[in-house]
Amino acid sequence: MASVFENTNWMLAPILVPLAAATVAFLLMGIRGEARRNAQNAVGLAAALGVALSALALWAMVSGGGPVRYELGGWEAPLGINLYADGLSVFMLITTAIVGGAGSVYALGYFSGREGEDARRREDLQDETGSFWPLWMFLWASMNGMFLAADAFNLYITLEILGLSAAALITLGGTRMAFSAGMRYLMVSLLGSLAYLLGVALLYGSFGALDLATLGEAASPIPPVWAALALISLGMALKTGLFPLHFWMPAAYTSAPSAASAILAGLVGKASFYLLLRVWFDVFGGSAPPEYAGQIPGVLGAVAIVWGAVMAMRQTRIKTLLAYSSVSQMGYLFLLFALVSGAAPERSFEAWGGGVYLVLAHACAKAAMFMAAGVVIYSVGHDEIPRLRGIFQKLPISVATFAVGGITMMGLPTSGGFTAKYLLFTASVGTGQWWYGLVVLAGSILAALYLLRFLNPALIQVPTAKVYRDAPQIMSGTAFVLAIFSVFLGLMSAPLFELLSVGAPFPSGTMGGS
Amino acid sequence: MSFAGLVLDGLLALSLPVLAWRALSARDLYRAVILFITFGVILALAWARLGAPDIALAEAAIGAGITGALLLNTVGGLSRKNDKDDERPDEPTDRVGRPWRTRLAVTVPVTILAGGLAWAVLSFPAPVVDMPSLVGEAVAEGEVSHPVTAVLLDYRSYDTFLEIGVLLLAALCVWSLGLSAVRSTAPEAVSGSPVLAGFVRLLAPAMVVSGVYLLWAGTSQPGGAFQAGAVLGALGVVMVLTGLLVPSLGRGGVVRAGLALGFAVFLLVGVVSMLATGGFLAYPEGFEYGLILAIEFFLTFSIALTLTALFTTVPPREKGGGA
Amino acid sequence: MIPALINAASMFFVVAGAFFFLAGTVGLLRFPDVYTRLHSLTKADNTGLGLMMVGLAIQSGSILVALKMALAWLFVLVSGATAAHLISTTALKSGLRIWRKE
Amino acid sequence: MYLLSGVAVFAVCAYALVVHAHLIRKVIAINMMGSGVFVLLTAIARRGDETDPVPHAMVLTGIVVAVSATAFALAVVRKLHEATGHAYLPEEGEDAPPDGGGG
Repeated sequence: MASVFENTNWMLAPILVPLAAATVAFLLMGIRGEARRNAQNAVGLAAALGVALSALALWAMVSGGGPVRYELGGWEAPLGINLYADGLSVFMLITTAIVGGAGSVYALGYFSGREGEDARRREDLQDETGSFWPLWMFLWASMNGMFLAADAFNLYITLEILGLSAAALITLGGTRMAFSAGMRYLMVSLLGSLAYLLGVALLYGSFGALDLATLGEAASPIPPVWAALALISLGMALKTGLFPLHFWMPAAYTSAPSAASAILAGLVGKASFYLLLRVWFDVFGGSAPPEYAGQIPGVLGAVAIVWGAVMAMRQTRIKTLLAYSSVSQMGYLFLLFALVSGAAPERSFEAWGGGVYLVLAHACAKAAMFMAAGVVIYSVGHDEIPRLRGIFQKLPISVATFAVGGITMMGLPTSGGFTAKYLLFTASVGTGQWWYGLVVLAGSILAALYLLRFLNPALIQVPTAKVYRDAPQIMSGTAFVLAIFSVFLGLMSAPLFELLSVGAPFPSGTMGGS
Repeated sequence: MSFAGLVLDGLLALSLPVLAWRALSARDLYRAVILFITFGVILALAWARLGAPDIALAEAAIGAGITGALLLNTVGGLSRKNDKDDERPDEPTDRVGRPWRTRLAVTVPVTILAGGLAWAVLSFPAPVVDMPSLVGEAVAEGEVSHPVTAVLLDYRSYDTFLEIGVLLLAALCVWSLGLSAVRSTAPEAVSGSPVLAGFVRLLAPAMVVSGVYLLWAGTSQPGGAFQAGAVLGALGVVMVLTGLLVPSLGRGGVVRAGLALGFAVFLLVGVVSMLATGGFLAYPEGFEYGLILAIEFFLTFSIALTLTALFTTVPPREKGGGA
Repeated sequence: MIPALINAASMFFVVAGAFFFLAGTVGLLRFPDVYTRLHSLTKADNTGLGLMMVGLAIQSGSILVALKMALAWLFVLVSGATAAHLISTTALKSGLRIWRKE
Repeated sequence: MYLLSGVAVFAVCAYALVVHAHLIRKVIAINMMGSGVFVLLTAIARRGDETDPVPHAMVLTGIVVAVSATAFALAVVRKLHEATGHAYLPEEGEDAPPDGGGG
């Protein structure tokens, strides 16, 4: 058994399996009706299973033998393209496997229910549901491809696949707002990728290579490298939605079909964040970013935490509330740039690990909450908070999903959010930057306040909201399981941090197994 | 020669940003698109000067040709709906003239950006990796003698594989918006003209011949699947415009399979080579040339079909978007 | 002797071609309406192109290259004629008046 | 020389991308911004004694990616135009900072 997992060809599976599934699902779009849906569902689930399996195989491989490199086409870097997997890559693969797997299961119920709903819209919905699977498979392949890529230009192509498929998933919403949100996201995404590509061109002009490891060795603090780092950071901050570049986010997450919203809010922004981590710490870790550079994303992140939370409090729809909550939570991720550039190297792994752990925790919790919001919209027909008083009586599981997911947003103990925010807090105190610690705490309190804005009316005794049809059990069930998972993530941190320490840019010290 | 060359290069290099500026500040959308196409043609010239005939070919056919046609088609589609109210296609005039504060707020960062970039590109160090000689050595040992084709389909074939994925994805994205009958927005005089039809009948075989030639020659000189696919795709677009080709680009299984064919073949070759040699897209010894040519053949077909399909598939106009 | 002759001939043709191009461009800029502009663009420029190609073909010294150039010129002629026809037809249909001396 | 030309095209189009509201102009601007990067890459390929084919391959790939993105963007523009009657994005007050795309 062990020898099967030692085959490095496993590295291609998380990319090729969804790509093959996308092709098959695309061909299946030609069939109409029930047969098409069943066949596409089967293909999608098989792919989800394949991705999960290969992520596990890579986990075993990486924790057994350290980081793995794969030469595509048999050509050595820098001439050829390499794939590279270390703890961080596999961690991200596991994140997409969990959230993407749950999203796929949720989509089964979501689309099967919607196709039956309205004869008038049936034709449109056929296109919508038929396109969902191939688009989602392309998106999944592109994220996995990013996590495994070791080549700067290859990353550009995966970024473009990511942007196109995500934009198309938003426009699947089919409303006026979905078209403008999709268009805005497409523009943002193209601009972000172009900034990235220009950065890559500058790096190629300086060093004549595209392989990330080669670039990392060659990098030195010269003007083109600074410009490249600035462009790449700007492009990725735009795609991740860092304040004040988050303007596309609320409309995009709100107007996509709920199955897609969960995936977009849970995963897509994290992919560009991953790229930022790679570039800052692995490629230029030794050379380029001066100490104070990390303060720029750090401060913007801190502003985002507060501003996003305040905006979330002012929303009257569940999905927009969740979207602004994402603006706030993404802000936490950017704190780590300020915290690792501090003078205390033993704190760096804490800060870095805390930020990365929040990626997984937030992905699970936020995806679960968007799924629950999808159940509410499905059952009630809208998600306007004032008209959802007492909805707990009708949809207890979904409201519970909300409350449980909220535990991670607030960072209460045993949740993954607690582990992550605790690490960020100790790192900020440990590096003498206590003000970041204050923002971490303030963000948690604000999160409690904006979540109560929905939970408070939802829990009152006298129901006023009317449910006009029942959502498939599988939808609310998947959301609830995912939310519960996020709450117990804090208890599972030991093996995950051990994984993260493989090939990490900072010494893990005692953190490796704590 | 070298002085004249320098003047020519200088003029080309200068005219590119000027044309870009003119295109983007043109009052009229049609004029903007025409200037965009001009920009593409000048760009193709610049690339020919920079010793990049492969790119010049692709730019002329795809960048200026097909992108230009797509833009014109869209502008035509937008203006036709509005011709009752306004001659110009849907220009939000009230928002083109922004207040000077906004302009300043944009100008300052862009100036900093431009200055920083200029400084950066002028201070490139000597490269650490000598990529040209790395490629040169590999090409000398391999069976494909044109370096660009060798890079695209051998050393960096994984990129090309994903790129064909992008094309397939684009078709999928456009289709996901909903479909309508194939319709050209070209004026009646164009679509119904017997002179044009005769011209295209004359043109078609010549373009097919040059497409096949580009494909076949690509292994040893400039050309290859992209250029061939672009030429054939452009032919497809012209034929659709003139009404000579009315592909039933509905949900037809054949077209669908054709679009996916290039990507699927590429994937299949990759997986089979993985089983045979243990590496994805690592072509087995001796099969290199044959496999690359086979992949290129299918890629050409799918690229041409996709480009035509991207042009002909227009979202439905009659029914609302379901808002 | 012969190379000098070839050079002189090719120079003559290229310069003559350039003259027609210049004339065509002046016409494009100075003529009053679409129809007359088309006239200068297609006739003068195609003649100029043809002359230039003759000059370059002499210079190239290869029958194959000369044939390719001739083919390219033929295509330009045919497409120029088609485009001019389309533009003028469209202009006529959309009601653009033909310019007359007042 | 072409290095600077590419940079200039990129900067000019970045400016236009932000200032113009009409989506077709934005699409054109993004396309030409891409061309600016491609010019830069080709100029980089030309620096040594030999021409470097790797940037050429990158640009070819980039051109195909650009036309794919353009086709989809234009299709969304038409869809948006059909749904709203105009082809520009609604301004969302504070949600649309004027220099949102300053680079």
